Amino acid sequence: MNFSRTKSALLAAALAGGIALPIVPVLAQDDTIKVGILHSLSGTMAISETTLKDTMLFLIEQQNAKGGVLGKQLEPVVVDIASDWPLAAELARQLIEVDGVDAVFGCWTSVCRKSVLPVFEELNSLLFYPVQYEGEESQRNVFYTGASPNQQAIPAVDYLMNEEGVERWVLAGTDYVYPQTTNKILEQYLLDKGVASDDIMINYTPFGHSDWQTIVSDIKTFGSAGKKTAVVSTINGDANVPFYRELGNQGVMAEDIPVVAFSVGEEELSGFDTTPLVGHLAAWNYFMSVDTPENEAFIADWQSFIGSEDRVTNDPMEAHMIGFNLWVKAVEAAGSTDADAVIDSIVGLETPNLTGGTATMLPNHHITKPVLIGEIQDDGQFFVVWETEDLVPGDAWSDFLPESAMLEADWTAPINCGNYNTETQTCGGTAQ
Amino acid sequence: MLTHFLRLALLTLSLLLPAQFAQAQPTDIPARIAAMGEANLRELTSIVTDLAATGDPAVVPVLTALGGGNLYLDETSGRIVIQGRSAITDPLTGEEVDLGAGADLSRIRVNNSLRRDIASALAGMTLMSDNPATRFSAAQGFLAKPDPINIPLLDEAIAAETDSNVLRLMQAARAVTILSDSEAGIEDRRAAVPGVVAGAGRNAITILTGALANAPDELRPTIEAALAGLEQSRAVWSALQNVWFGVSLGSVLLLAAIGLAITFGVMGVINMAHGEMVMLGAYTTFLVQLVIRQSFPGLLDYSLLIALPVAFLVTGAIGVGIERGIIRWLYGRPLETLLATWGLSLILQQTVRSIFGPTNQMVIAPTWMSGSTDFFGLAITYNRFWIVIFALIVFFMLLLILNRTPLGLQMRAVTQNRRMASSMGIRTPFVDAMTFGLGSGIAGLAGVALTQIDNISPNLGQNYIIDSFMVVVFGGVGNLWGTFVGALTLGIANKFLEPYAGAVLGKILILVLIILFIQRRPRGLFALKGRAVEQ
Amino acid sequence: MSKAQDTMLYLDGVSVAFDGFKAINNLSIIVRPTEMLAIIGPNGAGKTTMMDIITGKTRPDTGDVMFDGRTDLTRLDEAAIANLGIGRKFQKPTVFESHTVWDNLEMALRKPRGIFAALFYTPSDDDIAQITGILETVRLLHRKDELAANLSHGQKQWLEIGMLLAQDPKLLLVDEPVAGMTDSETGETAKLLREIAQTRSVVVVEHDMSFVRELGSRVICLAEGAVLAEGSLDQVSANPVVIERYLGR
Amino acid sequence: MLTQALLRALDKKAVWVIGIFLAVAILVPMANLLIPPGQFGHVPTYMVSLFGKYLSYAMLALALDLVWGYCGILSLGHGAFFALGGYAMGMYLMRQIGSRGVYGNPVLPDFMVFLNWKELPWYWLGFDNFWFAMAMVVVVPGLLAFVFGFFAFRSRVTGVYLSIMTQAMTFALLLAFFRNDMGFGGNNGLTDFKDILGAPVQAQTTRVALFAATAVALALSVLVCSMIVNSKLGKVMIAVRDAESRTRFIGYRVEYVKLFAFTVSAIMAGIAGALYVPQVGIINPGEFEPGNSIEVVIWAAVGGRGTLVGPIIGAIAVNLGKSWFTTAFPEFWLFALGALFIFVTLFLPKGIVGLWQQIFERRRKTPAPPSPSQSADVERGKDPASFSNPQPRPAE
Repeated sequence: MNFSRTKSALLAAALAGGIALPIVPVLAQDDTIKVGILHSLSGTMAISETTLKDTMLFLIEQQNAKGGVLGKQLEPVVVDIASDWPLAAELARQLIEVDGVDAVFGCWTSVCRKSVLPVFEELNSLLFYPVQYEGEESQRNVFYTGASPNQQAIPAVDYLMNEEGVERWVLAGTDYVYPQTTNKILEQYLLDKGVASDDIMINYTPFGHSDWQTIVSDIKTFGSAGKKTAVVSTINGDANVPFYRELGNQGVMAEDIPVVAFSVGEEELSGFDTTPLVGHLAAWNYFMSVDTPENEAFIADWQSFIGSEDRVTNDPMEAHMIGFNLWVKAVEAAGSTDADAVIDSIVGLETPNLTGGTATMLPNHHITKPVLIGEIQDDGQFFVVWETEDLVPGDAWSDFLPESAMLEADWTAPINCGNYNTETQTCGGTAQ
Repeated sequence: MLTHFLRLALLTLSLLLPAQFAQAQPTDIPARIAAMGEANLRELTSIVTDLAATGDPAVVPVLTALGGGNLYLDETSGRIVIQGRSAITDPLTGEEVDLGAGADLSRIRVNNSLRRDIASALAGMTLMSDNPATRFSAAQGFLAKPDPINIPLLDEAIAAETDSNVLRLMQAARAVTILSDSEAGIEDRRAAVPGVVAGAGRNAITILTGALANAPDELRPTIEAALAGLEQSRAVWSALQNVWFGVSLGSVLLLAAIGLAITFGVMGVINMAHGEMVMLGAYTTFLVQLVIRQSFPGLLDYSLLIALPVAFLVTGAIGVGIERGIIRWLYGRPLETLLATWGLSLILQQTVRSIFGPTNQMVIAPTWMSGSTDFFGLAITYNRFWIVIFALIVFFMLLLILNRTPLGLQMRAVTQNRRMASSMGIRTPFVDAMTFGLGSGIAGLAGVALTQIDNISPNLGQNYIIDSFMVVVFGGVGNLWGTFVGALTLGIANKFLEPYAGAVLGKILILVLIILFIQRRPRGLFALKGRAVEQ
Repeated sequence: MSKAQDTMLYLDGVSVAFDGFKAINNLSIIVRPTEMLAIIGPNGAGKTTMMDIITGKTRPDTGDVMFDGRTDLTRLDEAAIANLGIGRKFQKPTVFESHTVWDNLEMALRKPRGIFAALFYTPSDDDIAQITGILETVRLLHRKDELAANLSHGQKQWLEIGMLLAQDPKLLLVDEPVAGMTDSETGETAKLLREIAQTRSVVVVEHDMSFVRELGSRVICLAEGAVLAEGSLDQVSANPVVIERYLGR
Repeated sequence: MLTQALLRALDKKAVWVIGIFLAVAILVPMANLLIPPGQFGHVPTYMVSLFGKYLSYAMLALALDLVWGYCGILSLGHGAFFALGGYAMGMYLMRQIGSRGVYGNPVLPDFMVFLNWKELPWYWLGFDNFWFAMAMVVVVPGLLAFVFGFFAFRSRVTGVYLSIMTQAMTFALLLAFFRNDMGFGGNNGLTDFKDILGAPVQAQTTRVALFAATAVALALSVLVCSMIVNSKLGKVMIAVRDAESRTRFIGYRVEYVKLFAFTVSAIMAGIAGALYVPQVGIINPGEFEPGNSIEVVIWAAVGGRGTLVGPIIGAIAVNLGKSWFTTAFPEFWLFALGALFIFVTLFLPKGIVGLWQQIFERRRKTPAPPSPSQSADVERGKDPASFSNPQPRPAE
């Protein structure tokens, strides 16, 4: 026993040492530009993120076909963060330090972004984050190509108010930071619009909540107060299928109580039969059904790349496309992949989006987007029933939260600050 | 005949907005329909109002098709056609049309508000239809958009109505109309209130509260009284509703757990891959339906029934494979079966993920499982209803197998005293394999049912594994009745906690309660007694 | 209570039933200090269950179980009863197989059983002497550093008896001590038990009649959870009912 | 008394393991700080924190092995103790951010600010003090384990039942910490730490220091464990594992023995968690995932349960593999992990260490730890002492 202890102890040391040596960081070779892809390919988030990994591979392949960047080919480095956020931080560090990537495209959840954020800050690299999120953040090394609340939630609520004449609101969401913040913003916004506070019902459910009977019947009861009622849903991916099923089965028709969702896109709808859902709404900055030549081409190329006619496209994919193109432009402009150079050159650059407009990188590292409201069709697609006349600039700090109303983000000289207080004219927060 | 004209006249009046369409002539119906092709939503709305205004029954099919999203424009020929189940027909004549090759159909899309207009427009025209279902929906249309002008129309319809359900709804519609008509006499309006309460069902409260808002003071007490009554009965029913929710949640838990009650409860294998068996069952259903949808669309409604045996066999076979391949080496090491099966579950998940992709798959709900029925104020959704029934069937079948069949006898023999059983000439390895196969097969059946309420994704199983274990442990390992009672208890408790504590806290409370309960009764609700358990 | 006076073990009207089956049925037994009592009886007579009741593993439904004239055993759990000074040897030898013979005894040795007492325990010379002594008595000194798992069946029996001695109990309950022993070993065991009975009370459950005879103690024959006959072995084995129900013709 | 116990712990060759980790605690930092990058032998900071993480995992696995390998309690909830320790540390680090948060609120963490919390909830008070926080790192997991264990062991919840209950415990905590209203940052957890004891968390020196601290802590836990398992109490623990009720019959209070082991182990897990958080820079409810706790069991099983070095080897090996696979074959690493679990349980019941013994010590007659099937007999209720036990036992 004892002897074995010694031996195995030595073994342990040998093991540790032996493995430690070979893993010495290799500096990026000069012949390729490495691009990190940081998405969950397993675990709970794989359902949404795997497609984004493929999208990046697709975009990189296209770019290489066009001759790469700065005359060099792009080399994707894929890692699986397995829906495990500390692992995400570890892998981000590994991508930058060991694999020497010049930019990383990745993350879906806020927690993923939050966990890798310090790494990018410390190692001064670039992260392009493609998903709509709660805002309240602007970081020098991160580019937010998804929608911030003012590019999705607010316009959607406006639509319901004006077009559908909604007076009574159910804010239903999964209990995590994006719905919490979005609902806080919406609640404030509605109150400002003169909605009585007892005409607002807020409800949170756990991740992957599958038994919606009680909540749906509560919604029906809430909706039976004689006022036009609508549900604003920030329910996260997996929980949506059972939610909509229950809606359909309990006979909540879009004509009576429309549901507008911020996290339900073509990808999620491909999961089930949408016939009972026809007429329910979603707010995005892109729909697969948008009828523009750019979009047509994008879909065609994507489907041929992935080798399936029935694979859909969705908003985060467009966000990745925009982010990628902006990065390429910025690198070309800066003539180098150096993070600081790119950060300086990328602000103000423009690239066409897939809905016929142009996406501009703003000083707060968010982009301009159109806002589209679509109604679910029985073929799992959306029919655009409303869209903003012009592009909406992404706002990092919501004007409807007391603490962040006076905050601005501007990463250009002279301010160069992610949380610039417009009242005290100082960088760094409100409570000074 | 006269009444018919009268009705048309009234209708035309009723739908005269905006006024410039007053002179709508039947003749330009085709033109208007043709115009739909290129119309945007606003134009479309006016065209619909317009067509409705003609009051010509001929436009009914067009509007119906438009509302149902079956109205198409053939880009090449510029014709508007109706895409029926079997054939493409002309919207007006209803004859089949052959667009020939090169036809390029694009749907004419509508939005919610337009759908509402169409519904109300159609209501007027289909109130006299021969099909009770159509009349029913028509009456609903009136219920939704009460308008005094329609009262004579309603009266006539009521006089002619034979179907009691439809009649009740029509009377409700009439009552609502009177109630909401400010010109009508107070007495009539007061008299109308009971009609609303009687006929409008769950909507009554909505309607009355609406009416209350702009009711004259002398009317208020009546309405308020009626409302109070409704609220009261609703309180009672909501309790019952909770019980029903609880039962249906419980039956889902039961389905998920009952397979485990075999593999874990009876065999003592801590089967962490149980959830994946459920998941595989769901995917089998998906595949079965895929085949059916492509090859025998006629059977689509029965695809679930067909999937049941298939899923049972597939997962059962996999179960036998697992038992032969892994479990049998681990008998007597229950805690190690946990580790092995956990690894197995990872592999199964990843396998499914790499075959079908990580995204959800679609299983269409058969018509007999979609929608809900109003069982005295209890909203009972069909899918839940059938799942409850199904859970009960599975449970009692299982009881039967275990208690009435030779296999069941042998299973109990082996689990109670392996050595004795084998010395009595029972082929224990065979029985083990069969038992595990049975457990897995039942998990597969659960998977089939779950396709109707949950995602079909590689993670499906994980959402149920912990709950399943809780149910089995709470009910008492090795006792099917324990699992049964346990599942229903947890389901109902959960549903009664949810309204007060909220979904998340409710679940937490349940878990804590289980933990405490196990302290009191370390062997669960129905603990096995005697020495048999010790082997 | 008075009846319990100056008895080592006192069972009165004890009954226990498992799911209706009466394993012990109104059983009354008395064991006096430094007395040896042999209990015989057919399988299922309730011998082992009786021991379970005494050692606190099974709670009787009715009846008194008094130890040393004053302590009510039905209120205590196994550990407490063991610490009172009741040692039990099991039907099938139960030693800690992954421990050495020595460690088995060291654990059994009568010492404070508390957590920290055990954590900081270091054997004193006195303890070592005591253990060595016991090892000699049970003839295992030469194998003291081997895993108990590697002992023969008979040796395990003796090791367990040794553990009993180490516990230094007032009352020993010995269940089939000579099962699977050679005749000579059996003889040794009988001798050993008789020695022990000089200073302590011993209750032996055994089927082996020759062994019981060697013990030469008072004998009780149990059947269906009740006393069938009592007295010297000859008296008991002469009892027609016993012959009928147990010994057979 | 204590000294004797210490000596007993040390004279067993555990001293080697301890020595190695103390050496690592000194050498690796030197290799990182003194040897310039690029030169042979330089250990990049990245590797340092990576291995720091592994060592804290190793400590967790060791803690689990103390209860599982030695006392036969298969806890599937040790991730919870780890996470609680981590949260205690995380709360301290959050308070250290002070007014450097995005809103510059001197007291409230950012997530509270934008969720419109007005003042700090009471259970956050005091965490600005390092020593208080460290006390909580020990107290919170310890207390939870003590209370949970006290009831569970007293009412003799054993085997599978206990394992499932521990799962329920960690699952309930998972759901609880996901709730934003709990005030622990919900799904996002606690992150964006600035500095610890005044030193910036990201700085190379801090990372190296944290690594050293973890290595030392691990060495100490090995010392403590070896002290316990080599004492008479350790022998009693093994006795409990192999023949629980027999141990009762020689007068030991099994429930207290278990409770002691469980609590000590939970405290170790908590400390491991506290060391883990500053090195990975985030703590979120994901750590409570029942799956994580099961993985810890796997580490111990892979390395070899019932030994002190086994779980350490297992934890490091499995996590190295994980890091490597997730980069090398992202699609397939789950297959590998799953296959590993099955392989180990089927073919390496005694883990790597057991294999080691089989290979190198077949000839030497060294007492080997009991084969699982032996102890399994006990799990199966064949523990002879319980033959006539009318109390129903789980149908294991």
